Order: sequence, then structure tokens, then C-alpha cells
Amino acid sequence: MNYDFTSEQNILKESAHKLLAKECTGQHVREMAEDEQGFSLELWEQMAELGWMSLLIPEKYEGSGVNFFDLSIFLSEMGYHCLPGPFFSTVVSGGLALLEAGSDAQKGKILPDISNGRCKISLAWMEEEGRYSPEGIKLGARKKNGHFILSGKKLFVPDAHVSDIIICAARTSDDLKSITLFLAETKAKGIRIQLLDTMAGDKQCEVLFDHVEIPEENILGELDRGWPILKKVLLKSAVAKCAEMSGGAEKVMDLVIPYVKGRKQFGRPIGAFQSVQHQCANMLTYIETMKYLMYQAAWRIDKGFSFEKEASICKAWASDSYRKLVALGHQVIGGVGFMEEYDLQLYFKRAKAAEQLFGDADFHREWVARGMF
Amino acid sequence: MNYDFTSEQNILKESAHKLLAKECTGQHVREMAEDEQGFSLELWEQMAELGWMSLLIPEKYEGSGVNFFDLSIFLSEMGYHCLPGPFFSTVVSGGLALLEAGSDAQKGKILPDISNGRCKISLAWMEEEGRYSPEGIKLGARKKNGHFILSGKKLFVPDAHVSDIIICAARTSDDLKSITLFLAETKAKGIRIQLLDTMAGDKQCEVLFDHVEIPEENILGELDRGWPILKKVLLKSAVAKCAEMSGGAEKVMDLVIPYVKGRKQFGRPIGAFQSVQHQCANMLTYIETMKYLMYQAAWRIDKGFSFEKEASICKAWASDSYRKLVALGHQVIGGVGFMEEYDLQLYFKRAKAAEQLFGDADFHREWVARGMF
Amino acid sequence: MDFHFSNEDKKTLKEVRSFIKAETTPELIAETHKLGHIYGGKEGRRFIRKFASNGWLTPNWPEEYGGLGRSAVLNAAIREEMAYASVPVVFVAAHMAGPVIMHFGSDEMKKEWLLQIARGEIEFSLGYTEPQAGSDLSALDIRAVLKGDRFIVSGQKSFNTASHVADYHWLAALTDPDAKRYHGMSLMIADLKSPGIDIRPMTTMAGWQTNEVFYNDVEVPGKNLVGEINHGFFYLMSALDYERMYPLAAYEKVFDMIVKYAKETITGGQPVSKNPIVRQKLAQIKIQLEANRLLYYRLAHMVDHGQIPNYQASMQKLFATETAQLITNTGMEILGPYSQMKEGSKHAVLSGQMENYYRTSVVETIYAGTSEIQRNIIALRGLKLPSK
Amino acid sequence: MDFHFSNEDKKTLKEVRSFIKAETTPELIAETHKLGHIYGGKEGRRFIRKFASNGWLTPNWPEEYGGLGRSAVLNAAIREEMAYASVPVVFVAAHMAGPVIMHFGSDEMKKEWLLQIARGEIEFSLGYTEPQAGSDLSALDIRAVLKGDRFIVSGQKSFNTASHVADYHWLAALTDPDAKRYHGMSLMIADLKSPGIDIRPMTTMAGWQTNEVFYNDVEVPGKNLVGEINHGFFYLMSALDYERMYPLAAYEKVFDMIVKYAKETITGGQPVSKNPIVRQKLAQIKIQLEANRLLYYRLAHMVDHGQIPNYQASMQKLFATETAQLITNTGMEILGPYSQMKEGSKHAVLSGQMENYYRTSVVETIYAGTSEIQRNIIALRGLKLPSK
Repeated sequence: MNYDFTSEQNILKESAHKLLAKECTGQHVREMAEDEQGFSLELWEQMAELGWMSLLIPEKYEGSGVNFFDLSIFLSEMGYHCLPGPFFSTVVSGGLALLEAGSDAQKGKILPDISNGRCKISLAWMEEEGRYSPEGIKLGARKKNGHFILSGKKLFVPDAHVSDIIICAARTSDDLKSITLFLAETKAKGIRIQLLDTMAGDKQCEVLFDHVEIPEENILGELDRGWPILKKVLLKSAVAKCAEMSGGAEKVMDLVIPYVKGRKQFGRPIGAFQSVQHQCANMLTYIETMKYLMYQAAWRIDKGFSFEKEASICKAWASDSYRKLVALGHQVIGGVGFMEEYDLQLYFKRAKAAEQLFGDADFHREWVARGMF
Repeated sequence: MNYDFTSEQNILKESAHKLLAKECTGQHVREMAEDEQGFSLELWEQMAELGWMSLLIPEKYEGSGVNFFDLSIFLSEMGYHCLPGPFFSTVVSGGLALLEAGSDAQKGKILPDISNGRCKISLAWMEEEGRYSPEGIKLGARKKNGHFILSGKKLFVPDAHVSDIIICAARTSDDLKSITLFLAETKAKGIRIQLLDTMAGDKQCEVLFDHVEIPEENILGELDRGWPILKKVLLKSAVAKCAEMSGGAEKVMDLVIPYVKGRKQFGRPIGAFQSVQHQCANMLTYIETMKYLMYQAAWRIDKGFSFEKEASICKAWASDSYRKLVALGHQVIGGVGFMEEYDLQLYFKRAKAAEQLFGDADFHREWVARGMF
Repeated sequence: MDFHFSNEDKKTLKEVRSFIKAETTPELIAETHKLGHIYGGKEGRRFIRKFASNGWLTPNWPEEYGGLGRSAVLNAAIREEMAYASVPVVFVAAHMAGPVIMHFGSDEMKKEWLLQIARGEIEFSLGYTEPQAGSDLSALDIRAVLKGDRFIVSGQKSFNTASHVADYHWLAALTDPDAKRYHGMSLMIADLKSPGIDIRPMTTMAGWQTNEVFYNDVEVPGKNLVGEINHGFFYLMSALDYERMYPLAAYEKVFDMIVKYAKETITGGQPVSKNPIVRQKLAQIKIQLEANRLLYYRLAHMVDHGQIPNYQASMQKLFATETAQLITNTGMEILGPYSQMKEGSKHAVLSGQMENYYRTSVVETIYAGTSEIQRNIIALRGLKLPSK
Repeated sequence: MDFHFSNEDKKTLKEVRSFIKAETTPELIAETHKLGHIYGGKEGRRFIRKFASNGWLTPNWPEEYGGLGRSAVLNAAIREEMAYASVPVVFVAAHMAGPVIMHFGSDEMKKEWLLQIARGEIEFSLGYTEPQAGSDLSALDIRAVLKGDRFIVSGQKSFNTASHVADYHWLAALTDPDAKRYHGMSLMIADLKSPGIDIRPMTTMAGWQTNEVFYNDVEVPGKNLVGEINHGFFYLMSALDYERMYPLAAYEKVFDMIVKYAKETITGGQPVSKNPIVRQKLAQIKIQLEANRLLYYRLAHMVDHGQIPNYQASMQKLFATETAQLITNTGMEILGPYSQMKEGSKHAVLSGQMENYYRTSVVETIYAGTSEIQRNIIALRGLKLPSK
């Protein structure tokens, strides 16, 4: 057993931290929340050049070799700095879906472009019922002259408005579980994308498919067999989201702890009050448990071990813990932390958004229970 | 609105407190937990003489007039002192069932005997599934020659071993809700009572009905219409149990608060530590919310208002709060409170027993939800 | 004990409900929404004056000061009605400053201020907090020096909500900087339009504005001193006790909206309200709302029976605000991704109010005394635990 | 990072499991049950010696002292195996006193004690707590006066678990009563059969026995002093750090029993495990068990990498014991009225163990440092928050 990073991993972490501390300030995050595109193309290209997009991509597709654990280190740093933009949807959800189910041709065509930053992807699964189950997918794809015609509506699709490709989960038969994944180009005729206005200023979209024609070779994986792929991708994405969340939690600690050491009330630093101390102790406990659960799941994914149970455990715990940690942070910092100009609120909002993405705590507890019963 | 006791009620409370402080010491409670009968007949008769058994009974049946609120004051004191014995099963559950559904003849025969302490009653509803629903009642009663023959097994029947009458809920038709209540004399042929050994040393019994013959006039209420009666009795009993619980909670405070004021650690009273202060503040909040919710439900019962929602709210809250309050008490008192000779453990055990009686928090939350949806 | 409103109170409350329903015009709602407060604008002033003309702003004040001579219970109930109707309910003048003036002000001061307050003609904003003094209200820096018949005030306040819309500042200032803690502070009323006052907005994460208020040699008439000089801390603490109650009904309304949503929204072929886990969560909130209601009216009962609520007010504030946060977080959970949609966004439900309340609720356990301070008070005053 | 046991460790753990399965005879179980401890009786001593002869009591000790020279991870894992098998797992000699002797004892002391300990031939009981000293271990009253080559000890200990079955007392006593706090205490080993020692049982609410231990001019050989005189508090704190870990597997086993019960028990026509609320509760525990496992093995990882666990041990103890209480309370809820039936009662399920564990779990967040003390440590040492 070993709980330490390798020295290479420490260097990775530091370099990511350094770049983002410089380029992704609170100011930048606030601007991008208002910005329609929602990210800086310059920073995007810089990250691509540094190889950040290539971490999940095998060398034969111009990646740097599949390494989920190292990716999670990067994601932690992105969470720490609230990096806006389509990195997660492209590299994590999109990349994982392609790796999981893409044909050689599909991979050969798209993965190199992910790796060098030229292609952005979004995964579209949720619909009006807002659920994570095959039954919730109603958007239909019907075969016609060697093509599939997709009609329906996807909701809460991350960063679709800046993506080149949308991976769309569609119903291809009445059988409840018959879901197929399609690679749709966002410029295809019949696709309309509308940005939604969200609490955290992250970019979620409604994507309308109005008789969108998609060639059969754009099926990702096999016909009617999309759900198991999607489930796997969502679970791995959940672990990756936990990496972001644990990074965000670390930043909250870095805001809170110096503050309670410096801020004086009733003649002493508030950090000397036992109730503040105990709240901070609880925060540290949340963060360390989140972190190890996440790294364990990431490590299992890399090793090729079963990871489903660990992924659900980790997302359930992180969903609750991150929210509670931010709430404790607000409580000990008090009025200052309630100000828009103080960065804590960025994390408050993103903690809730992340909590709901890829299944919240109740959802993943139920999945843990399915493993038990 | 008025949150105060009347001066008469204050006197009632004090007199009950005084008697029980003298007669129902921790020593007595411990002895009765070991004792097979489980209560002192002498104290029982003293209570009867003082009119404690008569509080729910109309004057025409030799009672002192129906007054649930005043009864709840007495029950609080009994909870404060952990009074062992069949008062609750006789006066509360038994008495309420008779009042709710008894014929004039039944009331005239039994209520005066309850009032003067000559009759003890137990209500038997639970069976192997341990649930509070008509479906859980399997014990069958089949009609034969103007009698009903009862066969089956009741579990967790409080104080059946010392009761004269058991009010037994039996299934009288295959229809799921067709339950009938029967008045069974414990000395009847075919009834076998076996004492169970419980954590709190309260007396719960298995009661076997082996072809017990019960005359038709011993039906309480109407044939097949027993469930609504039982439900009402269980709900009122739940409120009465909350009265006991809030009294127990007050005693826990009376153990804890002086202790934390006196006990010194690290050079000062432990009550001066903020974490202890906050735990005690939470305890006080639990106790005051429990108390008002309970008194409100009792007041509504007396006024003849609907009380079902308030009863479930009160039992759900008290079930959680009393347990949490005792746990906080243990936490601040520490090692001493873990000793058998210290009275706190009496309340720890009884809090859990009371939590489960007449429906626990999850159960009553579901009932509250039924009122909402 | 008795847990009912009197018939007379019930009748008044019915009138209040009808009034609010009839008088909350779209114009009023738009203005209130823009300002974040019901006063400060034309529509709001009209509404409040009309409302107050019934005596409803101060029903428990004596008639000579513009009240109805009715009970604190009625006052508490009216405040709940207003909160449920989303009429922002913090009236500093009527519910915090007024009672202090009534208890400690000179006859002249009472005459000057109370009727105006009761009629809803003027509003105050609280001027307690300063940058260095959060929970520690004894740590003030702002100075008021008596020169002749006026005070000259200099210094800075922060987190002073509503100073940009109120008429007067209910100001705590140091009048004897050499005195021991708690003994050199005075309370006074400053006109927010006075020369030398500079109000700078601070935006909160809930979107509404609070303020920094800068005093640069501002003149405050000596007669605006409340009670005696250097007794301010005592008055301030008393103000906290007299009418400290936290109407939770604004969040209760959110809860009712969530319940309705759960009933009407179908997921997986059945209403969300059939989900046993959702049922448990919503029932738990219902239970806490009921417990809070009892803690809330206890405060009014005490006032009506000549007692001064003390730790009981802390307990209610603590309980109510933790329940408020439970409501908003549970709502976010039940609405799922829809909860994140802001007002005006496509696919927003409950008019996009869920995420708004979720953000707003953050501050409830902080302002007007943090939960930690409330627990301290319950322990020290309610249980008489030693302070050291 | 790496979250797996090595193949070598896996092999050893398999052997340990087989051994425990084979050697826990009904006689041993009966004896353990009666004494509340696995040592003290004939069967227990036989079992422990045989177990220890494999080096499993001290696998991470050097071979010269009877260990296997293996990892702390293996040690931690073996302790979990023992806990899961309900072999009471608190070995004061092997896991608390031994490491202190190894770090601070003289060569003579090491020779005299370590091999005996590693072989399971002797057991110690902790002699820290006194009536007036609960969480405050610096507040001792018991005195040890050096006279020639021996200490004369007088005073009283309380809550000294296992003193009635152990051989020696790992005694903290005042050797310089005039010294400042923390600087006048020494650690020494006292033979519990010494004349002048009187052990009086105290019964806990969990049914098991702890003890008051009275010293009346008891002679303790000077060579039994651990390390230097008056350095006891430092050693004691170090002992807390070195091998402080809380094996939770005894409660994990209870959890597994509850899960099995939920699967096999039919209510309302379906297994209890189909109830969504039950599922949420049990899944939550599963999650916390997993988080605890990671906190637990982190401690071993640190030792194996030359670090001394500090606040990390507090965090694991805190997390584990709160999880233990969650498990027992949830079990009581799920078993319902059956949970209250005691061992031997008709209708008892899970051998009546549920209520037993429920009572037992009360003390977990209190002994060996209360949760409050653990949170203090996490804040002060883990986060370097100011102490005043």
C-alpha cells in the first residue's frame, strides 16, 4: 500500500497549479460565467500544447497513454481553480465514450483532434425527466435509407454550444434498454442549441434534434447496446468529477484556514474557538476521505479492476461532503464569505452543480445498495 | 395562545414528582428490571388511591373526567423517574381503547376497575412481522356457536404477564383491513404468556392464543371495524409515549447540566468548553421542541380537534430527538455515564424502547407524508 | 396551555391576507424585486403606509403611538403572513428600533419618532456591524464626539443592509473610547441623507445589495441619542431580546412550492411525491416547521405575559435558520438539474426561485447572530453554564 | 498510490483467517464471553500463545524481539481480521506498551519484556485514567516515590479496563508532584499481583467489567521505570501516536449481519432490503466503512514510510467510532422490536447481539480520547489552528 504521489505526479500537480493560478483567477472565472462562450480559447490552446488533453488517449492516437490517475490530478487542480470550459465534456466524458466504444476508424479520426485541442465534444444523455436511466431517454432514432433520423430534445448538455461533436444517446427500439449512441456533428442540419442560464454560470444547453440525419457509421459501439457503454462512461466521469470536487474542496480550505487564523473576534483569532476548530476538523475529515476514495477509484480504473462500486461510493460521499464542507466554510467565515467578491461563493455554486452531475448522493447510494442486494 | 401550565397543573406535576422521587428511585427501577412482575404493587395502589388511574375516565365510570393533557403531565413525571409497571398499557392504551370503542356495558364493567387500580390491561397488536399495519395482523378469529375462536401469536405485548385483560387485535376476514378487537381475559383457557428478555428490562411478552374461546359480546367496537379504532388508540398512545419521553429527557438534562458545571478538566469546568456548551444547547433545543409538540398534540386531543398529523409529527420528532439527546448526554459526561451504576444508562435504554413503540421516526414521517400527498 | 389564535386575531389575520393579496400589484412586485426591499421606492412606500394605516405594522404598540394595543402574538402572526406573501419582512424601525425607543427613549424622542414609525412613514437601517466587528459587537471603531448640541461622527460600517433604501441609520457608535468594553457605546439615529455620509454598495452572493457606510465628520443632533450616553450596548442587547423573532414563512412558502412540484412532476411514470426517500425528506421538514412554529409563538406568548424572551429567541432563530437551509437544499435535491436554472432561463421551474433561495439561505445562519453565538447564548443564559 | 495488499501479505492474511476459524473452539468462545476478554483464562492464553507463535501479534517488530520484520500494513490487517472474528483485539502489551518500550526503553528493559510480549505470554492493562482525570491525562494524583531501587506507589486509578485479567499494569504515576503539568509524570510497569494492589470491579452499561485499581504502598522495582523519570507524559503521548489505530471490523461484522438480516427477512411480502429507505441507510454505512478503511491503512502506510501518524490517527478514530454508532443504531432501527431482545431471549435475532453492540458502542466515542479531543487534535495539529 502506498498513499503518496510519485515525484513525477507531484511535478505534474505543481505545474498545473502554477499555470492555472496565473491564468484562471477568480476574476477570469467570474468573466467566463458571464461570457457566452464560457472559456478562453487561448488558455485552451495552451493546455493542449502542454498535453493536458492527451492524458486518456493511447499513443497510437497521438495521446500520451491512458492514465486516469494522472488525469485526476489535473482535474483536481482544475477544480481548485474552477476552470471554466469544455475540458471535462471533451476529454473526460467525450474521450471516455470514444475509448470505450469507438471503432478504429472513429478513434483514428477524433482522438488525435481531442489530443491536440482541435476538437470539442459533448455527451448528451439527459432529457426532460432529468434521470440517469435508460428509461429516461425518449429521443428517438429511426432508420431510413441507411441513415438514422434523430428527433427529440436533450437537456442540460454541458458545453454543447462550443462543441464540434455531440455524442447523443437515443432510443432505437421500444425495448426499455435499447439505447444507441450516435456521433452527431453540431453543424449538422436540424440541430439547434440553446444556452441555459445556470446558478454556477457553467454552460448547460438544450439541444434540439429536428430530423437530424446521421449515417450508420456514426454509431458509437453497437446498435441498441449503448446503455452499458453510457453507464460505464457516466461512472468514470463521476470519479473524474470527484477529482474536480476534491480540488475545489482544497481551495475552500485554503480560503478558510488562513482566514480563521487571522480574523480576530472577542480578543482572539476565531480559529482559537473550539466550535470553529471542530468545524474545521470536520472539513479536513471530509476532504481527506473524499480524496482517498477518489484516488482509490481512479487507481482501480487504471489497473483494470472492477471500479463500479468504488465509483458510486466515491461520488455519493463527495456529493454530500463537498457541499457540507463549503457550508462549514461559509459558517466559520461569516459575512465576508457571503460577498460576491469573495471567492467562496464560486465553490458554493459549483459544489451544488457537481453534486448533481453524474448522479447525486441518493442516486449513488441506491447503486451501492444494488451491489449489496 | 398560552404556553404556561395552570397553577393546578403545576401542583399536579409537583405532587407526582414528589411521590415518584421518593418511591421510584434508580435503585427501584433497577430492581424492577430484574423482577419478574416488574413493578411494585404497593406503589401501584398508592397511585390508584391518588387518582392517577382515573384521569382519562369519565365521572360516570368513577373517573375524574377525561383530561389527556393532565395525564401527559403525569406521564412526563413517570418518564422522568422511569416508572416501571403496567400503568401505560392499562390506563393509556387499554383505557383509550375502551373509551374509544367500548359499549356502555363494557365501559361500566371495566373502567371503574381501571380507575381504582383493580384491573390491568394490555393491548396486543403486534405479530411476527413487527409492523404497524392491518396486513401485519394474522392471528385469526373464527366464529363458532356464537363464540369466536382465536388462534395465533402476539409478540412484544407490554405487561401481558400481569394483566387481567388483553385487548387482542385479530383478523376476522380475509379482507386485508378486516380486523376486530376482542377483550380476552388472561385467565381464559388457551392463553399462554411468556416473558421476553429485553434491553431495557421492560416487560414485553409473547402471548399465544391456542383456540381461545371469546364470547361475541367481548368484541370491542364492531366486527371487522377494529383497525380504525386501533389506529386512533395507537396514535394517542404515541402522544402519551412522547410525554414519557420528554420527561425522561428532562431527567437526562438534570443529570448532565449539574455534572458539566461541577466536573473540572484542564483547569476549568467542562461546561465552560464551547463544544460542551453547544452540545448542551442542542440538548435543550431537543427537549423544548419535543415538549411543545407533545403538549400541542395532547391539547388538541382534549379539544376534540384533529390530532393525527400532530401526533405523528410529535412521535417522529421525539423518537429522533430523545435518542440524540441521550447520546449527547453520554458524550459530554464521558466515562462515568457509561457505568451501570450511573442512572444515565436507564434513559439510554428506555429512549430506544420508546423510540420503537407505537411507530418510530421513519414510520411516522411516512404518515406525515400521507397527510401531505 | 392553548395553541390557538383568538377569534379576534383570526379575523385580523384574514383581513391582512386579503389586503396583501389585493395590494401586491405587479408594479409593487417589480419595484420590490429591483430594490430588494419593499421600501425605498414609490410603490413600496404607498403599500407600507396603507398597510400601516391599519395598525398592522405595530399591532402590539399602544394606541397613542399608532398601535392597536393588541397582542405580540398578533404581531408575530402578521409578520408570518407578510413573510409568506414574500413581502420582505425586516422592518428595522417598527420591529427593532421602535421597541427600544419605547422602552428607553425620552418622551420627546417617543413623540418625535414612534408615530412616524407606526404609520410606516420612515424606515431605519441597522448600523451595528463594522469590518472588524462581526459577531463581536463590542469591537466598534466608529466614533461620535459630542460638540455642543450635536455629535460629530466619523468612521465606517459594513454589511449594513438596506442603508441605500432606508431613511435613517440606527447607529451604534463609540462615545467613550477609553471606557471598558461594552461601556463606551451609544445608540443614535442618523439621517442617511446627512452631508458626509457615503453609502457604497456591496453585492452579496444572493444578488442583493448590502452596504458600506462611511461617516466623515457627520453631524447628528444630540436629541437623536437614544436613552443615555454610553448605555448603547445594553440597549442593543435589549433590542435583540425584545422583538427578536425569525419569521420563517418565506421559506415555508418555498417548501409549499416544492411539495406542489413533487406532487405534479412525473418521473419514471409516477409523481416524485411517491418516492419514499422524497417523502421522508419532505415530512422531516414539515415536522421541523411545526416545531419552529411552536418556538416562534412562544416568544410572543412570553412578551404578552410580561416576560422578556432571552435564550428562547436564540433557540428559535437557530432552529428556524437551520430549517431554512434544510428546505432549500432539499428543494435543490428534489428539483435536480432543474433547480440550477435561473429566473428567466428556459426550463426554469418554480420561476427559477429555487437556486435563488438556495443562495440566499447561506446567510441565514450567519447574520443577526451566527448559529455559534446562538448556541453560546442558549448554553450560558438558558442553562447557566459557566463562561470560564 | 497503491491500495492493494502485497501477495505476501494476502497469503499471511489467509493463514490468519484459517487459523482463527480453526482455533476458536466453543470452549474459547465461552471463556472469552465470560471474561469479556480473550486473555486471562486458560483457553485464551493457549490461543494467544499459539497465535503469537506465528509472529502475528507483532508482525512489524524486528525478528530479534519476536516479530516478523514485516509491515505495519500487515499488522493493521491482522488486527482487522481478529476484530472481524470477534477476537477482542485490544492488546495493550503488543500494540501500545511494546512500541514505547522499543522506542524508549533501555536495552535491559527491551530484553526483559519484548519477547514475552511478542510471544503472547503476558498482557498489560492500561493504567492511565483516574477519577478526576478523564480527558485530561495530565491531572494525575497517584504518586510513586523512589526509595532506593524501588518505587512506592499509592493512589487510585479508575476505568482501568482489563486490569482484572491482565498480568501487568502499564502505569502512569506522578514522580514529581511539584513539577509543572506534563513534567512530573513517569511510566512504569507494575505487577498486578503485587501486595497492596486492590482491584475492584466496576460494571459498565455494556455489561462488561472495568476496574478501579487501588495502590496502597505498592512496591514497583526501579528497573520497571520506562525510559527516563518524569518523561512519562511524553511517552504516553507518543504511545498514542505510534500505534493508535481503531480496527472497526468488529462493527463491520455486525453490519454484515444486519445486511444478511435485511436480505432474509420478509416484511409486507418483500425482503426488508427492498425498502428504499433501508437501502439508503445501509449503503451510507457501506460508504463510510470504505472511507474508514482508507483512513485506517493510511496510518500503517505512514509508519511503513517512516512517518509518525499524528492528527491522522485522531481522524481515523473519530471517523471509525462515529461509524460504529451509526451501524448499531441503524441495526436497531432495521431489526425493530426484535433488536431489543437480549441474548437467550425467545425471539432474539442475530443471537441477541444487536442490543449488546448498541450498548457497547456508546463508549467508543468516549474512551481512548473523546471525539471532542480528537477534533481538537485535528484542528491544532492537523490544521495548526491557534490554541488561544
